[in-house]
Amino acid sequence: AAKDTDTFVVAIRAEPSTLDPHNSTALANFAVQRVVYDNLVEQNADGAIQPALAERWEVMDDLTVRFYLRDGVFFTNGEKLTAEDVRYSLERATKQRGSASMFSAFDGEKTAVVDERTIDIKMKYPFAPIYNYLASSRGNIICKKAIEEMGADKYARNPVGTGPFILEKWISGDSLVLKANKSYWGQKPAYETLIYRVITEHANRSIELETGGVQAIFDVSDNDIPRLEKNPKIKVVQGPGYKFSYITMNMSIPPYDNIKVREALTISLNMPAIVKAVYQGGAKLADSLMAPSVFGYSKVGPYAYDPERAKTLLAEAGYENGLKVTIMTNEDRNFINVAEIAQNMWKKIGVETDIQIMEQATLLSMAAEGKVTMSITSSTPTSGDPDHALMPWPSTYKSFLRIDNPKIDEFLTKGKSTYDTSERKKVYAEALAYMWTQFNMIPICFTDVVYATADNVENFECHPGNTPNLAKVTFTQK
Amino acid sequence: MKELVTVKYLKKYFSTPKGMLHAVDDVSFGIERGKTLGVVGESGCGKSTLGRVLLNLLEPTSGEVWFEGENVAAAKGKRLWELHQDMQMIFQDPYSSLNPRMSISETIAEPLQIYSVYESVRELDERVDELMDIVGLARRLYNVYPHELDGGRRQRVGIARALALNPKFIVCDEPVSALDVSIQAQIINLMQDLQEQNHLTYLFITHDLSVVRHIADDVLVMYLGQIVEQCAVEDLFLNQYHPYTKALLSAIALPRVGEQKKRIALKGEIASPINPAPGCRFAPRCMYSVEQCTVKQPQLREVAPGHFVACDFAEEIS
Amino acid sequence: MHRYVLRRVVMMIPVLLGVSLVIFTMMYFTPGDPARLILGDTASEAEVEALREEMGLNDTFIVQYSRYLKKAIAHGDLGTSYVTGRPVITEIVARFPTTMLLAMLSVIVSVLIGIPTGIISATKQYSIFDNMAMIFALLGVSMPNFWQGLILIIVFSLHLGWLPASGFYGPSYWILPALTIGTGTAATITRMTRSSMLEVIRQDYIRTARAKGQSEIVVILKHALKNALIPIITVIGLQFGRGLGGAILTESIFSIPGLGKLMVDSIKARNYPVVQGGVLFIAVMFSFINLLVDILYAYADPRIKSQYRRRS
Amino acid sequence: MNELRAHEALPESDRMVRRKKSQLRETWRRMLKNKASLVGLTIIVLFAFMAIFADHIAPYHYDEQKLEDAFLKPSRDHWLGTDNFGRDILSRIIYGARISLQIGLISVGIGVAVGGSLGAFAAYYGGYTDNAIMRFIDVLLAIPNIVLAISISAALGPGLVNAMIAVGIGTVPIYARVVRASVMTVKEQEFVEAARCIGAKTPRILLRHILPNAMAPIIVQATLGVATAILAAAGLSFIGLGIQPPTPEWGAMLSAGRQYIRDHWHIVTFPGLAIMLTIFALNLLGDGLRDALDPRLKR
Amino acid sequence: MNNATPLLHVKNLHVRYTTDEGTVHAVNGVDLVMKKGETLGLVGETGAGKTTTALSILRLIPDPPGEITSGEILFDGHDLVPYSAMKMRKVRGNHISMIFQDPMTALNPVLTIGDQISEVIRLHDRLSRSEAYGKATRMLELVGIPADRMGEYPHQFSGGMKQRVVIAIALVCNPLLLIADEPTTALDVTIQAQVLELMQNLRTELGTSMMLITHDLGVVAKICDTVAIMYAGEIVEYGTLQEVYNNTRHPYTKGLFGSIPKIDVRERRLKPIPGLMPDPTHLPQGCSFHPRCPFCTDQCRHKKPENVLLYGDHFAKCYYAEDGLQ
Ligand SMILES: Nc1ncnc2c1ncn2[C@@H]1O[C@H](COP(=O)(O)OP(=O)(O)OP(=O)(O)O)[C@@H](O)[C@H]1O
Ligand SMILES: Nc1ncnc2c1ncn2[C@@H]1O[C@H](COP(=O)(O)OP(=O)(O)OP(=O)(O)O)[C@@H](O)[C@H]1O
Ligand SMILES: [Mg+2]
Ligand SMILES: [Mg+2]
Repeated sequence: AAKDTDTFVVAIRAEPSTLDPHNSTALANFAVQRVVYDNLVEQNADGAIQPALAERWEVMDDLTVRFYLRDGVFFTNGEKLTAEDVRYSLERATKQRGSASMFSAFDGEKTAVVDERTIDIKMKYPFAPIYNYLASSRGNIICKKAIEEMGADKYARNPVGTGPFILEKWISGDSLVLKANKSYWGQKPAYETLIYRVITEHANRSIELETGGVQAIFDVSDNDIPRLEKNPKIKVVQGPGYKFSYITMNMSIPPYDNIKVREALTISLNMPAIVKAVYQGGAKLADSLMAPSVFGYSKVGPYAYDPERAKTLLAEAGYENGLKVTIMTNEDRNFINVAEIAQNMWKKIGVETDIQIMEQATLLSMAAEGKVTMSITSSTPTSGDPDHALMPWPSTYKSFLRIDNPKIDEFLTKGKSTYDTSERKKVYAEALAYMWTQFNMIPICFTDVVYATADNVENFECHPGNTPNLAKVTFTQK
Repeated sequence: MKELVTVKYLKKYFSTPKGMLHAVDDVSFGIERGKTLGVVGESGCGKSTLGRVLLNLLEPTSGEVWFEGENVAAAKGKRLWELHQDMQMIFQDPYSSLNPRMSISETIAEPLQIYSVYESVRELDERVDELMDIVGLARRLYNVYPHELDGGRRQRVGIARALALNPKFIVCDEPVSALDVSIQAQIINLMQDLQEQNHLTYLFITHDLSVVRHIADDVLVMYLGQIVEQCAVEDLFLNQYHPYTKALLSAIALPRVGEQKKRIALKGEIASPINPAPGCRFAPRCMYSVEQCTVKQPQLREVAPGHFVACDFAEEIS
Repeated sequence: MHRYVLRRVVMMIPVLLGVSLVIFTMMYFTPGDPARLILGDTASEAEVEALREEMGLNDTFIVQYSRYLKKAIAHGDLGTSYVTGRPVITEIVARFPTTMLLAMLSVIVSVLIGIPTGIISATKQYSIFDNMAMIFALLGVSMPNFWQGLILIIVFSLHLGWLPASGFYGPSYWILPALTIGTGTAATITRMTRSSMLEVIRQDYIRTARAKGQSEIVVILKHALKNALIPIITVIGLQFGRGLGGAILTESIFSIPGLGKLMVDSIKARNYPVVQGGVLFIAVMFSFINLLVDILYAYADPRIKSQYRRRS
Repeated sequence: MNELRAHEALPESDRMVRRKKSQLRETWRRMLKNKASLVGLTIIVLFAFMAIFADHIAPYHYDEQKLEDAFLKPSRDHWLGTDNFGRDILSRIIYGARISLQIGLISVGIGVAVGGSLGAFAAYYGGYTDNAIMRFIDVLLAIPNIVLAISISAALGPGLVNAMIAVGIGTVPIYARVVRASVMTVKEQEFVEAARCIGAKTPRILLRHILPNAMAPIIVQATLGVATAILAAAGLSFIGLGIQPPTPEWGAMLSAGRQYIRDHWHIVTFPGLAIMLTIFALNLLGDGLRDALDPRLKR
Repeated sequence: MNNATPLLHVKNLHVRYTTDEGTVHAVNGVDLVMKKGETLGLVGETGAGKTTTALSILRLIPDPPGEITSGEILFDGHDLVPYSAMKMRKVRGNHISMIFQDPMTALNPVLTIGDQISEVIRLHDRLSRSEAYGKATRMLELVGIPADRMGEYPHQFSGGMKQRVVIAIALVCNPLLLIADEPTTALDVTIQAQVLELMQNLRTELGTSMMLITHDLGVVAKICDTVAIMYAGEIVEYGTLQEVYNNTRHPYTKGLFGSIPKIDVRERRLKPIPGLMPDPTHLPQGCSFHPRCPFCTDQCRHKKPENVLLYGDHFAKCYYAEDGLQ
């Protein structure tokens, strides 16, 4: 790893599985995709939508938005970007398995090219989150010609985008090497080579940064933050993220169908203490059901810690002699820690907890079968849209939560279809306030995104979705 | 005279990766009640195999072993189990033939337990004591384990175990070869005494001709799985017909000054019993061998009354 | 000898079939649905079902297994990774050289440490050196690998700054992981060498060599070592074979893109084709190493060599 | 009638004092002479004692959390400090002995029972049985241990018992081979034939004659195997499988604490030391046993 | 070299092994004299200390546990006991060589026969590799094995042939003294005879003196000039073959003869020595044979008898040796 300012080495947590934006669901993929592809629009660090490949756009009707493309944009294989590429990308997004469910509101068939630089994007129903979704990783614009020539499997490792970097080398399991795109339409990167190294272990990422092996790391471990902050050679870049962690309860089975039990379980946890013990300053106590960085956030909590009342509630619900619950979680260390403390706190109100740790694969399958009674999980709405963030709430969601509340469904449908931003904000504020009273989940925290860089790294964007645009990074000369 | 054991055309082949191993190849003989038949031969000539096949510890490839009117070779399961009460074995190696995890008394009592000879523990104990007395084991050794004993005492344990069921016939597979001379003599004496007292019949395997001479009535000389000479023991020392027997006898060093015999030198060493060549098995080492010997297998024939030899030139040679 | 090698290679076939069957069965009965994992918790049952159908996961065990075998035997095709969509073979081949290198390095480290230490310990039985060496050997065996790896990183990378903490790009990167795996193995080899040497130097032919007037060093190195080597080769072979599939924890601690990590990740991701392909691949390697060990035996021990000659 | 008498006319002790001096005791005596194995034994006994009387000797309960007391350095109140939840590490190690030793013992038990009987059958019956069993063992052997353990524990689901099964099955090939080799040598010995000659049938021969004599290498292997099993279970915990919280298994403690290794060394160091010490002791014990059980070292 | 000095003179040699089970007094004051060109038979039962004596002469006692505690071993007038390891190496294989009991294990299984014979030549004669090889080949032929088998390994040889190779190794440097420790016990009768004959021939040819260790009185009668009978680490009777065999004085020696079944006369019973050899960790007081001795008296129980000189060089360690014990 070269130390000169021509090369920027960052350590990420996991290896991207693919760089085909429509077949990718892993956060790791998005980080690389961010610098390889562009979208029609993009979201700045505050979550505001800004022009990107589209210079401007206008809402034609409830189901149509017209986008005008920037001129003189070329793919890295030399092809010129056309409206057909955009149409192809979006239509493909509605079909491929990694993006279909997210793009289900888009009408790929009807979306039509107006001319070479104009496209009408169609929706199946009024869909307000459209811009956020287009700005998300699944909205990456790919080169139609390239993918048709290569085939999807090859394309996945040889992506052709319009972004500031071009993938040059991919060493399986180890790293991805990217070169600056000399003919990038926007602001060109200040350095030549960008290397993403895969370092799975938290501790190793920070060691690697401290020893100068890399110049920036993603996903700084909570307990490393204080130490890195003290290190004069290192800058910690911390800010609000999209990630929201919570304890789920399966509403379709007793005793969780009883709101008293749910409330008892919720208020018997001293959540501030838990968050402090587990996340050590890397997260903020959840005071709502989605992160503040998500559009439409409003503070509705937190719940007051009240074990006495919890006991009463349990007794009222008929569990005065105690209750046995099973909480299942994946191997995420933080989740396990939360579970262990919760177990301890629940014991004090007479709730015996059995903690079962299983792999994500098993957990998801069991959840789909409705066999998971309680779990700890998180959601990271990378689009920053409330519709995305509240995905587990509607009755169509059949996994961990299994809420079946028509009122919530109604709120969510309304929120989705309200184009007017301030109107929409209001809908969600109302919805969150109602949902908060239902005790359908026990919110834990909003995890910050924490990056750390060498002290000469500037303009490292603190992106809430963990996909900073590294093309903007510059270096101070020493 | 009635024979207690009659062996007819007994064969035992082992199949090995290199071919059929003729360990015992067409052997017939008889042992009279109360007598001892000595079997001598070099290492690997099939002596132990013969002993095992006789007791059907190894299933013979073919042939018959008649014991008191019953073919042991054909006996199976329960019947064979019953027969073993009358036919026992003493093993060559006093170290590996005793289970190191069983005390002396347990070892001796085991056959009695297996055949449920006694109903009460007391009777069993008494019999074990009696057996230990008979073979000359001090009673303080009752709970001792084999590794604490020397070879001679271990062999006594083996003998006591063989005697426990009051057998009529005992195969003694080189019971004294592993012992020092002074101990060897003690054991030989013991075995002779036991034979007299209990009218035992022995098949006594050894490679030591002096021991055969001392203990046996009749003798079989084996070479590569076959009998080459068979006669009364006195006869053998007076008059040998087979060149192998002659060589064997001449190889003995007498513990006496200036009385050494002229040794008959044998070429080479005992050959492999795997897929043996046709003709006389001894021919490659025999100083008298002629072409006929390598082609035709000599049959055992009576060259003098009660004296059988498997050599076509027996008379000429002697 | 050639025929023997050929026969051994042919003998691998049933073992490999067995391996594939065992691992296929195990994967089949492992809970967790790869389709569900790919699509996440927000996907609907219908979407998941469609994907399952597409991946062929809805077929019966027999159908799936025979399809797998047919493809593998007829086209040498072990399927494509669910995660990356690349052929399993490509995935494995990309990782294998690293793993092989790591295994080799750690065996070299352990042999360089283990054999000399073992020899000296044996010849100086009960001396201070022997006692120390045995204590170190025991510590080497007792130390959990991953723990040792972390400590090495902290000491050598962080505090001393001598060696890089992760990656596998060149000799300076190799040292710590090779040491981590190597010390445990070195301990085993030391102990094996010692006991094997102790056994050999009690033999008559060592006494014969001494009775010839041979010096002690030559007696040990020429007469004893070659005889003692046979069980040591077994241990080395076993360790090497294990290194191919088992250095998983070390690989993840040092962020080494090896086969072991791929295996674990694939099991977790229910990436069946990669798990099966990987295990088969490791089994083949393992069998080849066993074969190699047996051939080495023949070189170390003429008795075995002539056995082969006879058998073939 | 017999010559031995002259020499043995020693005072014949009475039968009433039948001393039962077995090989077991002989082995024991030799073990005690070996200082190293004595050290090993002492440590193991100590840990076993901890395991059994954990409730009485542990200063705190293993799950007693005091979040405000997290990450305390070793002190008078907490001899080995506290972990990230403010739990007393010493207490967790003491309770952990229970789990870790249990894992070690039971998974070895599984390995010995399954592998041992496979090996014994293979060796005793030989021929096709042997071939079939040993090819199966080859198959198991060719699958990397950890892959086997991971997939088994994934298949069976989480939990202490399943972790033990997963680790145990991984060791089956080793025991099968050791037992087979051992039974093969023993069954060639003459006393087995002698037993058949005095009418003993197969079960008796196997149980009374072959197995007791084939035990030595198995015992040694098992002692060392307990160590390996503890390590393997710790490895499983390390990748997130295995024991369920808040069970204080040492490997799980190590794995949970490893992110704090730089700032709070005591959280990982002590469980690590506990594992190391146990394995160290088991190895000493195993080596000692091997020497004590080796007949060649007698006389 | 003075003709009057004996080739080997062992004086009052004591060797013990220190083991967990106690101290094994393996050799307790052995005195032995061997003249040049003579063949001495060292006879005794298992555990009598024969091998230990032989190994002490070559200073090859495994140390630990073994240790020469006192005594002198004068070889050609020089005491070997204080020799340095270096000096001793020059003696071994060159002046004194040894053949071990079991030919099956005495050869290194991984080296060729040729290598093993030439090794000793190259150690003691200044010869080139090929010269040494040539000499080794001639030696191999001398013991009756064709030269083309030089490149083979021990396992390709039968027991008798291996023992011949061992003899070849021992004799190839023309040693003054050959110690043969039960060289034929492990062999078959007919092979035994072959090997013994070969040794005897070579010995006379090369003029080597030989110490033949055995427990077979027949073998001794066949090839030895003098005999030493060993019991519990002591030489209890020593003398010419004639004297010891025909004028046996020690009760143990008598017992040995009585134990051997006679081949020419058939006796009804053997007359073995009663009892067993004493435990070498707890030797009895007085004469170590007294517990088994039919002539034992009080004197025997308490005080060790000294050597009694009988006719010529014939000694016996028995109070009643002169009386003839009738
Ligand atoms: N179970 C077996 N399988 C294969 N070959 C065997 C078996 N038992 C014996 N043999 C072979 O049969 C031949 C005869 O063996 P046996 O043990 O009967 O000889 P022996 O005369 O008793 O020899 P020794 O004097 O050495 O005891 C030998 O070549 C031996 O290798
Ligand atoms: N390395 C050793 N350690 C301990 N004791 C030993 C050792 N070698 C020999 N002894 C003991 O020393 C005594 C004499 O042994 P030695 O080998 O000299 O007897 P031997 O006369 O050669 O017997 P054999 O006829 O069995 O070869 C025996 O009691 C023996 O157990
Ligand atoms: Mg035999
Ligand atoms: Mg000896």
